[in-house]
Amino acid sequence: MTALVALLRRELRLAARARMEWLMPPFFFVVVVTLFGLGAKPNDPQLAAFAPAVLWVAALLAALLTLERLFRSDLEDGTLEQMDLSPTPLVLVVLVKVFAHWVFSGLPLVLLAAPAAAVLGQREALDVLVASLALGTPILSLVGGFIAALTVGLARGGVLLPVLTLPLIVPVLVFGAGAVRAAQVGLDAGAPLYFLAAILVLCLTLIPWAAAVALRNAFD
Amino acid sequence: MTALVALLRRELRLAARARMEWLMPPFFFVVVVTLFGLGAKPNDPQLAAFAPAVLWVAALLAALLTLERLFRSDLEDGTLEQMDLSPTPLVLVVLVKVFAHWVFSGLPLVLLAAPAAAVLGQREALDVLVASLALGTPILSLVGGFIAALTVGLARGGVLLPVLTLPLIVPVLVFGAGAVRAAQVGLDAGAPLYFLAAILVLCLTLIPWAAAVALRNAFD
Amino acid sequence: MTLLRAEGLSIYRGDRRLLADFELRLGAGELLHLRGPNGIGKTSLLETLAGLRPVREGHVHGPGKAAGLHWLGHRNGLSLSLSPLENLQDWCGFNGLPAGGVAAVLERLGLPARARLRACRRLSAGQKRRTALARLLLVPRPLWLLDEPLDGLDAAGLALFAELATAHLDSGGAVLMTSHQPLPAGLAGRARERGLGA
Amino acid sequence: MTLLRAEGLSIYRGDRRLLADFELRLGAGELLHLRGPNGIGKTSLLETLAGLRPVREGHVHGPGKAAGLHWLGHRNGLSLSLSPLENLQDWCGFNGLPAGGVAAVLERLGLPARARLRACRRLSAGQKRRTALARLLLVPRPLWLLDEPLDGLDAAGLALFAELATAHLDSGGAVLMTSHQPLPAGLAGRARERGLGA
Amino acid sequence: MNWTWFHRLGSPPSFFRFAERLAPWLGGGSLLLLGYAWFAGLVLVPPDYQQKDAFRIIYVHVPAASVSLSLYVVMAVAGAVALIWRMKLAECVVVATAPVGASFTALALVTGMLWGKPMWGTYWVWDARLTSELVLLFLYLGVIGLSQAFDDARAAARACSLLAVVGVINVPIVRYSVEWWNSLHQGSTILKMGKPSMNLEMAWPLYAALLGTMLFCAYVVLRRTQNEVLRRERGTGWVREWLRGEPGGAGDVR
Ligand code: HEM
Ligand SMILES: Nc1ncnc2c1ncn2[C@@H]1O[C@H](COP(=O)(O)OP(=O)(O)OP(=O)(O)O)[C@@H](O)[C@H]1O
Ligand SMILES: Nc1ncnc2c1ncn2[C@@H]1O[C@H](COP(=O)(O)OP(=O)(O)OP(=O)(O)O)[C@@H](O)[C@H]1O
Ligand SMILES: [Mg+2]
Ligand SMILES: [Mg+2]
Repeated sequence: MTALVALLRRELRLAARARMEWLMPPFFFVVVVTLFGLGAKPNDPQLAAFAPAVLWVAALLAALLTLERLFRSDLEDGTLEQMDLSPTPLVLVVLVKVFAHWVFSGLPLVLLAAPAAAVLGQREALDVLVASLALGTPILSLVGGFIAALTVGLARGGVLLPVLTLPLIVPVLVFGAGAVRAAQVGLDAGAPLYFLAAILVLCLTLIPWAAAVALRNAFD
Repeated sequence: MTALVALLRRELRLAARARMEWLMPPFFFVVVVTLFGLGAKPNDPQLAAFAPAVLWVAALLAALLTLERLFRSDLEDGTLEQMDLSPTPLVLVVLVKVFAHWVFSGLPLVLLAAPAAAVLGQREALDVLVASLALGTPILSLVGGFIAALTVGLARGGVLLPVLTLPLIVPVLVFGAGAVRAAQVGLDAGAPLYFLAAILVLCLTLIPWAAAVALRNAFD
Repeated sequence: MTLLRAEGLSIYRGDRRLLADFELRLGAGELLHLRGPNGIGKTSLLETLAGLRPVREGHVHGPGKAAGLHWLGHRNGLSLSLSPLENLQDWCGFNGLPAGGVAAVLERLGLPARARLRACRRLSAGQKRRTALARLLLVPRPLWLLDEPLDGLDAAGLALFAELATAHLDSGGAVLMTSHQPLPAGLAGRARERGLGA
Repeated sequence: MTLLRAEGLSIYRGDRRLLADFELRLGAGELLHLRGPNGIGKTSLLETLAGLRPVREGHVHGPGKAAGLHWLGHRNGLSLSLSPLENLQDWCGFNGLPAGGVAAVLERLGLPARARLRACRRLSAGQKRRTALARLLLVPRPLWLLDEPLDGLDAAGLALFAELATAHLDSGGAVLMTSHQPLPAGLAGRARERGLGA
Repeated sequence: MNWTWFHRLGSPPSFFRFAERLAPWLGGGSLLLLGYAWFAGLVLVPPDYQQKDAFRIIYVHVPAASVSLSLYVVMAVAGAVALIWRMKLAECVVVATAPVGASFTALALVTGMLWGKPMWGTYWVWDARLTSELVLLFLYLGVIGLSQAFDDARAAARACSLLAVVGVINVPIVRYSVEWWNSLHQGSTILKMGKPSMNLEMAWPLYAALLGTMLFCAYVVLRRTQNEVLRRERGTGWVREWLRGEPGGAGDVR
């Protein structure tokens, strides 16, 4: 318990030291939205139809931006060794780091989603949009964290990172955006949302373990 | 001269260490397009209208992803000290690094833009698209390089400047995508392109010096 | 009683074997000083004994992970953008220890008050090393595995280290350390040397 | 003749003054061994003399940047994902030197052939240090500024360093170095000690 | 039950001998089946009344597609075994399977696209099944890239295994995408058990092609695994033995 608090405090401190961390995702998000808003003719109804896709892609890419730094510095300065040798299971470390990553990359997007969608002219189904993002972005952080752990040992694993992450999280995007579009055209968005929730639970239970194994693998 | 060659070779080597670095940008295209296509309805003609936006987002992401590593590792392992003490001016080092960054993030996108746009169903104004990317991506690398130099140096507290600099990128994207959009609907794309060219020249002349100063700061 | 025992241990790096069936036993109150040329495999060996690397051949009987030993590698295990105080508090945190004693310990290790609050990036080499060594005092653990702990320590630092190690040995602890420079006067007497390779 | 002269030099870190009007003159064939407790300011001083930090007060008359001196800091200045060979070749490159001699120099510094082609990330601490020291042989420069060059070197490494430094001094060069451990036998005779602070 | 067979098979030398004996059968079987399937499928079977000859792609497409899925499952299972029992052989299987799977996935994509032109009037649509199959390809490529990126073979294999295991979620998505989303792609009919919705004259060659392709994959994977084992175990006694025993001594592979 104290361990958990300590780990969390550490992550937040570190993030607070390196401002870029939490600046990048929202910035990216804003840029993407601006671009797509500009891509369409002024208040083109079509744009509303694309809004969910735009926001989802933005969320997904924003998650990628800060992923590489997730474990690297801790591995290189030897902190990870110390954590591995401590009684706190590595799984917990992973969980906390992923959570912190979500707080700085995913959460802001969830909060920004509704206004952004409005900017893009989407009026209805905003609730579904927010819900889908709230369920989806943690999955992005989890899966991304796993891949980050997998590639942290590599000279420039940063390059492999997106290649490996994106395929894994495409299904999430499919369901997320799908749910919103369904709601927009008046269909029931329940099913895809439940499915997202299911994936989230699945990832939460499995991925931290996988990531911990991957990290230990990186020591070699 | 030899110095320049050596620096360049070094960058390329470092990139080559990650075997897949060079196939990253095409991958981004495929993925961003895939995701976007997925989010949208299957083969919706409207996709074409968004092609420029999609491609510019891919370009931005490709640029941002590798930005963080631009100077950090060289600073932390002390290579930058050695470079600073060598007869080669630091400005040259910055230029080469930024150039390498562009070669791996920007150039491939420029080359792939036309086919990718075609895949998205954009038929007209491909030339403008390519031109805008050719002018825009170097700006992304330059501004990005400056930000990287700043943040690596002002590890403590230097939040303001990045915040001020990041927005520099937005107009570039807006003009870039805007030009294409204009051409698509038959307007004249000349003005925005000239504007891009102007920004590029400006960045090329100013930024390397600024970045070099920022880097020397980083030693303290 | 023995705190650490290795039997028929082989150490691999990549697919190269550095050490073949290596035997070791370390009892309470013993200080073993590992020596050997650069690149012979001291660090790799220590990492394996600490449980940071999988044991491919042979056996290691020791406290193993989870709070049985103190590990100090070439790398200090300090986040450069956090201060010594913060770093050690966090360390206590994820080791489930109260973080109260940190300031006192840093005092004991002679880290100037100002330096304790400065980001580790802005500490001198020796100050970083001292901070890393502070862990040894934060919680008593029977076995110390130290890789080049004397790196970057000044004369006072060496004396201090000798003092700490002696106290630890007297209280029935054991130390396994590598060092290219000779051990400080206080310790040399109690150390058993073990040479690797040529 | 003097290769390096400092007059009324003050060293600041942050807004704290570490050294106040510091005087120094180093002539050809001289070896000056800087000593002092951790955190007194040795590294900062060396960095200032090397020209890596701006001189805030006082004057430094030396070869200054641009190829007048060899600098070796706490950090080795090696890219971890490049091999020693590549690292040194690149160093020659941006110093405008032919890269032919690198292999021979690494040989001279006793880096095993296999290790020369391995990414520096996968070298032992001492092997990295040796690679960094190799620069001293790649091109002769009158002034060497070395910060803890002996860190992580084994016995053979120390002897080797003594040899190189002696040769350098005999050929009219000068060395200003810090080291917490005593200098190797060969050098101790020729060294002039200079203590900082307490 | 007793696991001795498992462990025996797990030991490289005995696996190697076992594979040596098994491989020819797989190879031969696949040759016969594929020979029949393609001759029948491309020559004997009359053209479809609406698709003309286009439908014949089915004899390549469907086998390739279904194999692309089953190979991934094989890889994932091997990966799980490698992680849980730290079994060298399983690691080799993972590394050996990825490229084969990638090739067949690519084949399924290409043949599918070629078929798509006449059927749907376009080579590509961003349709759930098509996209998820593309994702499958990326996963295979990811495993290959990862295996390249490490310099320690075992670390590489463990990393690949992890990725393979986690990536397996994509398989059901590919398989059932046609049911979950309204897809241009037709649903499972042939591969569904029960009576096929396709006349037997057309069906038999297809079944033969399916079985033949599977045998072929089994053959290739087995051989690739053998090579991987040899590469890993080079320098050990039994490999030297084997190399010497080899007629014509394809000796110094090292
Ligand atoms: C790039 C485009 C395509 C891709 C990626 C693709 C992929 C697949 C996949 C993954 C399967 C499932 C195999 C299994 O369930 O084991 C499949 C089966 C099949 N595909 Fe395609 N396909 C494509 C285009 C087409 C086209 C254009 C047709 C013709 C209309 C077609 C006809 C079939 C048939 C008949 C099956 C067997 C379905 C069954 O009965 O199970 N495919 N394809
Ligand atoms: N990841 C790796 N892959 C292959 N070889 C490696 C790897 N890491 C280290 N080595 C090699 O293993 C050997 C042992 O390294 P190790 O760090 O254990 O030596 P050491 O005894 O600690 O040397 P030093 O006294 O310099 O610290 C070295 O020759 C090194 O080159
Ligand atoms: N960026 C910085 N800002 C403020 N103070 C700093 C900074 N960097 C170092 N210091 C302080 O300056 C002092 C001198 O540091 P320096 O590295 O020069 O000491 P040193 O003599 O080399 O010590 P050591 O023997 O441990 O290497 C130390 O007290 C350190 O805490
Ligand atoms: Mg070592
Ligand atoms: Mg120092």
